[in-house]
Amino acid sequence: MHIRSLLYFLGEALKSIVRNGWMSIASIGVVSITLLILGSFMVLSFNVALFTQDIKEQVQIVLYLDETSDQETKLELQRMLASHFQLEEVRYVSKEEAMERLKQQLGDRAYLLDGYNAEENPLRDSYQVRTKIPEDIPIVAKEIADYPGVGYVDYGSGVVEPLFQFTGLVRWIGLAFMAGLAVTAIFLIAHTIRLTVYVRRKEIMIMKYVGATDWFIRWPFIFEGLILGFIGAIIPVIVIYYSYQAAVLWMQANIYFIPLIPPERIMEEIVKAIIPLGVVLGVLGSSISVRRFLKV
Amino acid sequence: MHIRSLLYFLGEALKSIVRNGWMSIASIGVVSITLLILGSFMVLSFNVALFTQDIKEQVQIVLYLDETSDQETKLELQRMLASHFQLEEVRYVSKEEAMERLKQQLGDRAYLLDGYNAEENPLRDSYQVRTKIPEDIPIVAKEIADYPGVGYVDYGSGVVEPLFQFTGLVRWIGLAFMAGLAVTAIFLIAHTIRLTVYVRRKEIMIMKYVGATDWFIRWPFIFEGLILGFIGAIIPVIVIYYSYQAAVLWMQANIYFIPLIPPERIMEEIVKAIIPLGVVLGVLGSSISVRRFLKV
Amino acid sequence: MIEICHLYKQYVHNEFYALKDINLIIDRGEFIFIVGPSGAGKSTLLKLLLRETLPTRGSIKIFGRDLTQLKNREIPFLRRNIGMVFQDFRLLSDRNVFENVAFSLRIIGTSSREIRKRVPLVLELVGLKDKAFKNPNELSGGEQQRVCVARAIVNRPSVLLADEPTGNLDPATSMEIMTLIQDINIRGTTVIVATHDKDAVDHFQKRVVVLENNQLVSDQERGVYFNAH
Amino acid sequence: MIEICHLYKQYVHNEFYALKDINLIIDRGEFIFIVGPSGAGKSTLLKLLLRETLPTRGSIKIFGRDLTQLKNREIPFLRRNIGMVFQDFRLLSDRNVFENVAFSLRIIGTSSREIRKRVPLVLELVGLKDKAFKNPNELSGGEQQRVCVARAIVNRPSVLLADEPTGNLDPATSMEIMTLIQDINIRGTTVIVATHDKDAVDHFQKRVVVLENNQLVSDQERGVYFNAH
Ligand SMILES: Nc1ncnc2c1ncn2[C@@H]1O[C@H](COP(=O)(O)OP(=O)(O)OP(=O)(O)O)[C@@H](O)[C@H]1O
Ligand SMILES: Nc1ncnc2c1ncn2[C@@H]1O[C@H](COP(=O)(O)OP(=O)(O)OP(=O)(O)O)[C@@H](O)[C@H]1O
Ligand SMILES: [Mg+2]
Ligand SMILES: [Mg+2]
Repeated sequence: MHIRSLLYFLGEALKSIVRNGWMSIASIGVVSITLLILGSFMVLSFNVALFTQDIKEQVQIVLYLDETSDQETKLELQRMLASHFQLEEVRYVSKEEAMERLKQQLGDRAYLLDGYNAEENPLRDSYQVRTKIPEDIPIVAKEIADYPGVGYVDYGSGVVEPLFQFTGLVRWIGLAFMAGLAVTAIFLIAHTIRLTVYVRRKEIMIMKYVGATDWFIRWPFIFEGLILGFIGAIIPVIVIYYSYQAAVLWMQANIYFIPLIPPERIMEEIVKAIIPLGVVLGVLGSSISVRRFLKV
Repeated sequence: MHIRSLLYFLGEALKSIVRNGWMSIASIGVVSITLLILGSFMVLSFNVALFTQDIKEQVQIVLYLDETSDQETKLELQRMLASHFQLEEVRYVSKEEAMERLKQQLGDRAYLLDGYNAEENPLRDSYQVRTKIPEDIPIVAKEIADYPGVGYVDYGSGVVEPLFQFTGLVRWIGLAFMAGLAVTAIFLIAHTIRLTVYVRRKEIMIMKYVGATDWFIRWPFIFEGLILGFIGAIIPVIVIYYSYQAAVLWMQANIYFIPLIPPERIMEEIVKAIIPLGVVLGVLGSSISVRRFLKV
Repeated sequence: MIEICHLYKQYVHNEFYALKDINLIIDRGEFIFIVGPSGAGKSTLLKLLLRETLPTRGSIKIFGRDLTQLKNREIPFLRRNIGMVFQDFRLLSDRNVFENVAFSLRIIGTSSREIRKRVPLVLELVGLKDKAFKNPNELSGGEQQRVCVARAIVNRPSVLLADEPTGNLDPATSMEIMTLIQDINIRGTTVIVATHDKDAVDHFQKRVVVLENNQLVSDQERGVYFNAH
Repeated sequence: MIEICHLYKQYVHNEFYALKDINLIIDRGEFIFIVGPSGAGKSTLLKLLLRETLPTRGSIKIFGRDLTQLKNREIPFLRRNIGMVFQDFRLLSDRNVFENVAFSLRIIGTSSREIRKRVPLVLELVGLKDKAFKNPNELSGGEQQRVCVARAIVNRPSVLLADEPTGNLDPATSMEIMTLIQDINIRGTTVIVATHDKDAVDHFQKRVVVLENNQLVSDQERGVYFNAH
């Protein structure tokens, strides 16, 4: 394309946007609103994912040592655990530490355990084991139960499985909603741009009748779609950025225990998804729509 | 309106819907899709509300009795609790029962408490108290702590407050999303119908030029909006009904511990919200849009 | 019937007047040709009579009502008494020829039976009986113009305004249409025709009003086209 | 230049032919009037030459190319060599008169400087110099028609097709526009004018092709309108 034509097409696109007044604003509005919904849902969804991840990571395996095994076996067990590729963290908890924790757990009823002391501690030494992927816990637990020197293994079976199912479900609902919203955004934006092109079908046909090539007609529409899509994508990104920042500040001040993805990191994801979606949809929407009226 | 005119207007509306082909389908599509998003979110939101309600209702106050108080005071306390208007349930837990529960709680470490028996039980008798509105717990707890014969009161303070804040937040996010979606639906539907009317602005003006009254022109558009809005609202209701039913069945089979609102009850809410919204928006959208072009 | 008094019309954004100081009285049952070069203001005059636009200054009365005083909701009832053949046709492109013509009757609540009787008659008059169920954009230019004539006369208005009703017609068909309009005039309708059709103007020997440079320059009983210049 | 051989055209949904067995050869530089009653097929013939529609049967050649064989992407280049005055004007209502005329130049990549030079010249020729920055719907019928003529001639096409170029013009302006078209013809452009303008046909004494009942019934050098019937 000549630089002269490029400027002409760009100029035509801008003129057309201005000329169409409320229709342009409405197109931008539709793009913005659909992408705003999509974006907000992405933010929500990412944070829920982080939250469920957080919960899942608190699940761990407790591996009680067989008191009767010798030092050799204990070292062997430690080596085996350390080299297990699925494990993230292996922490040794002596029975003294375990007693201490249990007392903490009982809170003001800790006096119930006052009868026990360093010599007489019926608890066992144990390892607290965390896997890299929380979902691996049930399998890994079964595996390490057969290691030498292991008394028995506890990972809250019967509770962990439904928990994982639940967090999985949450993720699926989030993904389904996001996919649904993306499809909706695509449909709505394409439809709006199609209607605005439809309004101008007569102009397009006239251009063809006086000898304009398809591309000559198409370029201004492509630029117009690009500009509308870009503006329509920028707006929700800005809105989301500021409102999410405000939300994070408020949450940190009030509900401290919920983990939140920092605005900067989440914005990267949002920008990467929303801006190209808006631009691509604007361009595709308008050029595909124009095509229908070029056949004369 | 004469029955003859009514039939004519209805006929015109139907003809127009057929004549506009893809534009009618697209309008119905936009109405359906926006209401589908809104509806799905309502379903999700209601269920989340139920779930958080469920969690909140598990929060309770444990009121330990003062061992030293006499029988008289104990009865007085029981009477006062029974007549407290904010309380939903008051359950007496003897120290024997409490010991039994604690053992259960410790699971395979219950042997630690084997030293205690019926005669020697250091635990205290208590009341488990549930309030009608879970959010009242902190206040009620403070109040009943001063009742006669009360040793001390425990309701997990420091955990309960953030929990309530969190569930409150979830509800607010849900409401905000729903309001946002409703506004979006209104905007998108009105905008789409406006565009389809805009496409026919020339026809509207011509009608005025040959002497049609505003209402003569408007009625077919109103009926058209009504029909499009109604069809566009029926579709998401049906889609939501069947997919929610399927979702409930699947959930009950797989993740049994999540409470779900039965399809019939939730559909009532959905139908009451979605159908009128579609119809009203269709009618308003088209009649307001026509107005712009009647001024000639 | 029609009284136009010191009428001025200036369109927005225009520095000149489309009509300047027009005075014209037209009696019931008259037949008037309005002639003049392109851009002289003929269509503007007809548009003012249909209350499509308002005058900038001066008064314009029709049926004894001053159009500048007319309320918005009265406009449709004015227009129903005026049949108008538009220079740019203004046919409803979303319905066929029959429905376009029938529309004038539907808005005044004519029964379907009556419509099915009268519309074919009128279409026959303009020579379009066999095109009744075509869409306007499937017609030739002249055919569209005749549909427009049919629509204007089907509800027997008391005034017929025709803006270039034969611009797209061959001389023979033109003469037929003009004769048809004359017939309608003879039955009592006041007729105002803006036209460039020299032959028709010369042939019918009616009153001729000449606009030039947006002013009324001549008004003759039994005028002819060339005299006007 | 143009060779039409046993050409038939039937529009979809129509039971009759809009053109039946047309044979016509037109040489480079000729000036032809096509006349005939409304609905005879004049516009259809011009539409076929512009490849706006395809013939049902027969062949139609222009610039040595058979239009029925033309690929879609070649159509614009055909149309750039043909200036067309449409019966229904077809002006771009979203841009002003200047841009409407300039459009014919823009699509062939003419520089802005050249456009600013040529467009006012052409607008002057058709007498619309002072309406250059008006929107088409702010113009009278005749003015719109002249814009259409201006657009058709501004890029000096080798063929000029004019469908009723004076239908909305008064006799004086008509004659000016027809003379303008003749001038263009004298400079080498082949001209085909479909018209009902008896005066022009009679005055210019050019070749006259008569369509009647959708058939070619007469083809005379130096013909006149009435002879044709
Ligand atoms: N909507 C409008 N806005 C601005 N100017 C207009 C408008 N309509 C007409 N004009 C201008 O007013 C003048 C008179 O226009 P009008 O249509 O009355 O002419 P006319 O006599 O009907 O001409 P023709 O014979 O070409 O149809 C013209 O110069 C025209 O450009
Ligand atoms: N797009 C179309 N679809 C169907 N029929 C059409 C179409 N265009 C024209 N016709 C029909 O074909 C016939 C010839 O039409 P055409 O436009 O060629 O006539 P014309 O000679 O230009 O008439 P006029 O002088 O009235 O403009 C007419 O009977 C018309 O109804
Ligand atoms: Mg006019
Ligand atoms: Mg024609």
